[in-house]
Amino acid sequence: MAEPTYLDYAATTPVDPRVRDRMLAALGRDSGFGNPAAVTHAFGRAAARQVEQAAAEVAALVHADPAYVVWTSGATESDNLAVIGGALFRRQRGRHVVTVSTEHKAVLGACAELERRGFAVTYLQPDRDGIVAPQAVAAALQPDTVLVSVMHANNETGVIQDIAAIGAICRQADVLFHVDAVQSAGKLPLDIAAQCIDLLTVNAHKACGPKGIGALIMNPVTVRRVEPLLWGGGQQRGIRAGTLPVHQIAGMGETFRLLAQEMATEVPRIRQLRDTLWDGIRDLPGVVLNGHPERRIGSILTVSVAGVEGESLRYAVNDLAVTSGSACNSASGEPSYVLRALGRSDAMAEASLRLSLGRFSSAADVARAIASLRAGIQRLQALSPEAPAA
Amino acid sequence: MAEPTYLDYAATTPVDPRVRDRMLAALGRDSGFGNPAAVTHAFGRAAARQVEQAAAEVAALVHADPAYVVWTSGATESDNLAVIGGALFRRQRGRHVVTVSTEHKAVLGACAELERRGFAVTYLQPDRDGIVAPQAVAAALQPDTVLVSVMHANNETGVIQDIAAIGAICRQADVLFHVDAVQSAGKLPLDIAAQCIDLLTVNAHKACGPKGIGALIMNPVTVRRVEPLLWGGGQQRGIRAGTLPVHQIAGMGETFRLLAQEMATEVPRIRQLRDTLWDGIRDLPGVVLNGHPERRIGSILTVSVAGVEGESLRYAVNDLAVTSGSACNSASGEPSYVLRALGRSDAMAEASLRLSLGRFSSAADVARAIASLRAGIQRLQALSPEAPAA
Amino acid sequence: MTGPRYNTAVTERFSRPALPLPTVPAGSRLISGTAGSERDGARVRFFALVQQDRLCEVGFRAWACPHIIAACSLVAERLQGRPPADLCQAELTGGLEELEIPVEKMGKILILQDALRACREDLHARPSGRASA
Amino acid sequence: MTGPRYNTAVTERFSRPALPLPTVPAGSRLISGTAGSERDGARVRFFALVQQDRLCEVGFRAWACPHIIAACSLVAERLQGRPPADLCQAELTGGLEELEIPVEKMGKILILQDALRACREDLHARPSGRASA
Ligand SMILES: Cc1ncc(COP(=O)(O)O)c(C=O)c1O
Ligand SMILES: Cc1ncc(COP(=O)(O)O)c(C=O)c1O
Repeated sequence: MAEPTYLDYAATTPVDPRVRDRMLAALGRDSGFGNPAAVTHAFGRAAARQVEQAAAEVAALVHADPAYVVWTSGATESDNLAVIGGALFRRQRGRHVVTVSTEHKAVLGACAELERRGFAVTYLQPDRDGIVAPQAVAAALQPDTVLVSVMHANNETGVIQDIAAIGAICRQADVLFHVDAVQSAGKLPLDIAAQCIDLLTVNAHKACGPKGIGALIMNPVTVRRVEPLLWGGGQQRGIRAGTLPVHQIAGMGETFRLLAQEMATEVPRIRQLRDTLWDGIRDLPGVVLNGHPERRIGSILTVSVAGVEGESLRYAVNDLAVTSGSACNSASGEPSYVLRALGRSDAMAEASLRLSLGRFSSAADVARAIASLRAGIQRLQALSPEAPAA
Repeated sequence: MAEPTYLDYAATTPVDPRVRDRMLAALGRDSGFGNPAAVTHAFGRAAARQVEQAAAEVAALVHADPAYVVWTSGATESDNLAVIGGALFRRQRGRHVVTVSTEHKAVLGACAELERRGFAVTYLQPDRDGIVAPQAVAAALQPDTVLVSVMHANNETGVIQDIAAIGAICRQADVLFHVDAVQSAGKLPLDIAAQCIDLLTVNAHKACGPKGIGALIMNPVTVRRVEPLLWGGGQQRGIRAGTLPVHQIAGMGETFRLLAQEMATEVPRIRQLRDTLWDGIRDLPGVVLNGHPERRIGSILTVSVAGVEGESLRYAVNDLAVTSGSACNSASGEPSYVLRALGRSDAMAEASLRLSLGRFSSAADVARAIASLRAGIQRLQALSPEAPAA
Repeated sequence: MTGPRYNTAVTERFSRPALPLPTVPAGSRLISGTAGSERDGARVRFFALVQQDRLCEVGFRAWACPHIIAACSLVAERLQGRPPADLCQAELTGGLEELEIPVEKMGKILILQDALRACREDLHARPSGRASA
Repeated sequence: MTGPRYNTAVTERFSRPALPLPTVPAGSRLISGTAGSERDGARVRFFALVQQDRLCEVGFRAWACPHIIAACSLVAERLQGRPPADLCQAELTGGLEELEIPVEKMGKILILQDALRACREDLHARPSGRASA
């Protein structure tokens, strides 16, 4: 079989060659390989400079202060550090946290850990389009609320929350506001000051950068510290111990530099491809879109197909590399809790495909995808016991 | 100034070109870049296979079961996961932990966190050579002890603890035994079954692999789970969430494969270089060795110099890239707590140099180091107010 | 860590398009039987043209995973030319080893059996005429 | 994140080898004064050959960081040829801007002043003869 067409950019992405080259510079035997903590010699200082440059590049995309970029092993760690570390840091003020039932498991898992540690958590339900009304957040705030965590764009549906409005509500109430912007970084405008974001989660591997590197970006006007999750050698002002992985950090810097540089052209190009894809299949009976019809990022298209069983649907289009639900869920084999929260039945959640595009997606990819989806869905629908022909 | 001679392998190492090449295979746009959790398509499965291969290679070096290699972001995380996660997992049995005052800050920091969470910690003091008697560990065990954490080889002095003896004592008492083997992996024999190790910390970047990747290896006969530190998408049986960084893992696999392959020749070669280095400076008055004269790994030589001020000592030999104390401490600027625990004065701890060698160290490096150390130390000693000439 | 894989027998049968409903010549009958539901994880319908007490042109419809679809296809093929009484023979739905159906899915084979039984009942319930869904 | 850096003035002075003790000709005196300790973070000793009420051949010994060593060197050089009374002039240990000593180390300059004062006292304490440590 030929290599499948890759339409799983929301799960992970190939590393851009320019990112790879910058990583290589920090991997060799020349001076770039040092330990940034070893400030007493040139190797360490050269490494520290690479880290500083990357912090500036990452901070620039979201209009943050490079000194408040905390490097982590990825968005899972950033989410945990923000939610657990942020809430614990303010535990003297209260023990209540607000989030949404369609957040990423990293946020939900961190919230569950907070519950085990004596916090109360309110899980807001989005509407059928996946949207959380800012007023719903306002209504959930209590005098002892210390943190609100709402993602920018959902990883399964691409649905966009009104971060700025929620941020303003949190700022007003002096509650820490954490935003998981993994899926939106480089795809939607982000400005931590203007959007009243206190803690921002980003990573590299959803944007053609390396896996295993992310950051928690703090807004120093409101929060300069969270309770650490990892203790050790005092790196990163004690907030996150561990030797800094310079090549990974350099790669993330380049990733964000490229995002900033190419956003204006790439975002509409990819949206156009995504819309072509949708136009190519939307007429098929039983095919429905998941999430708000407009308020979605331009790289994700998630559909459910009525009358078709999920496993067969996936297999019928296995010339496409896509995810049913989120990749993080495919290990569990359970129907997506995100689509369930949008009111889809188990069967419709199972018979869903997330088609996600990115930098190396082409019109040819989209054409192949349309052909495969049409053929597969039509064949399976003809096989349905409910098929009109039978 | 020419590039300094790199003698800081115990802080971090250049990545071996063979490791880099294996990482590159997982970074490109061909099939290696997938998300190993995306098992529904070929990209994900190819990535999962790379991870499996690396687990086998890492496990092989320490005679462990590849299924119980938990990937982490490095040894700091592994140490935290072992100490905090291991102790919390057994908290029903008791809340006492035993460790040693000369452990790495990642272990000591994790122990301090346990103390804040209601545990009691016994910090054993090593003798002046840096050795902890196994009987001292036995004596410290209490009925409610749940975990003992003792490192294999110390990162500042290279001093080797009798892991097998301590392991036997812990096994006998049914207490979890965690070993930080960051500095010894590939340098000393490790066998988790024979040495009665339950939890083993390793990483890649101290052994010519990439920074930002490590593992906590479990002995499934005694422990199949620890309490997670990071929550999320259920990866790694829920013990450690987060997308697996395939290129990093592949790099660590290759790193450990090379360690196993080259240990028999590399360890004696490096020890020989280290001994030549010591022979080249030991006759200088005031130069003393830190740590046990024999029970040290062959790659580290830590000396203190009487009558010479630390900052000037470092500057006098700044054509050598070395660490005073551990790199992790150099951010703090405080004299090494490890050398203090061995009975050195603040001034002697400050006037210490850790010279550490590795795969790309050569006889020429050692010759340069001897010349620089002799010249620098002699000049500064002549400048001493106590100098005999004055 | 590896998702559902299918052997070539499954792959090949899964890929076949649905057999169209046969036209019913004089002296023949189209019978059918359905079982299962989405909640059961599979819904299956068999149909067959009965001619001179033989099952000819046996077909199926299924909302099911590839393994169960392949099993339907195999069973339909085996029934071809057999007497309708065989619709209730367990051996039909036994002997599916060639499909390597994972154990956790074997329970769904009961749905196939139920659909076949319903087919048989259809023959007895209505002595002639077009099958009901 | 960047460790102690030294400018070229410091680097150059730090690298000079220790000046040997001068031989003492008839009619001359060698005076010296020491101050500070390891606990203070610096220990400094100045010495000078006094000839015809002039300081000639001023030298020092120091257990100290490169900045303080460079400061000793600069001060010793400035004292060359001056009257011994100048040993206690504050301007000597002022005007060290060219060395760019970090503020947190400026306290150690007091140790230099103490050593110079001790030197002066050595001159008055023992009207003639060899200096004491
Ligand atoms: C919205 C969101 N948050 C967090 C994560 C976790 O990111 P990482 O894979 O870097 O741990 C992901 C991806 O899996 C995601 O899509
Ligand atoms: C003994 C020991 N343990 C743990 C660590 C921490 O390792 P990492 O840099 O992978 O977090 C180090 C190195 O800094 C070490 O030498």
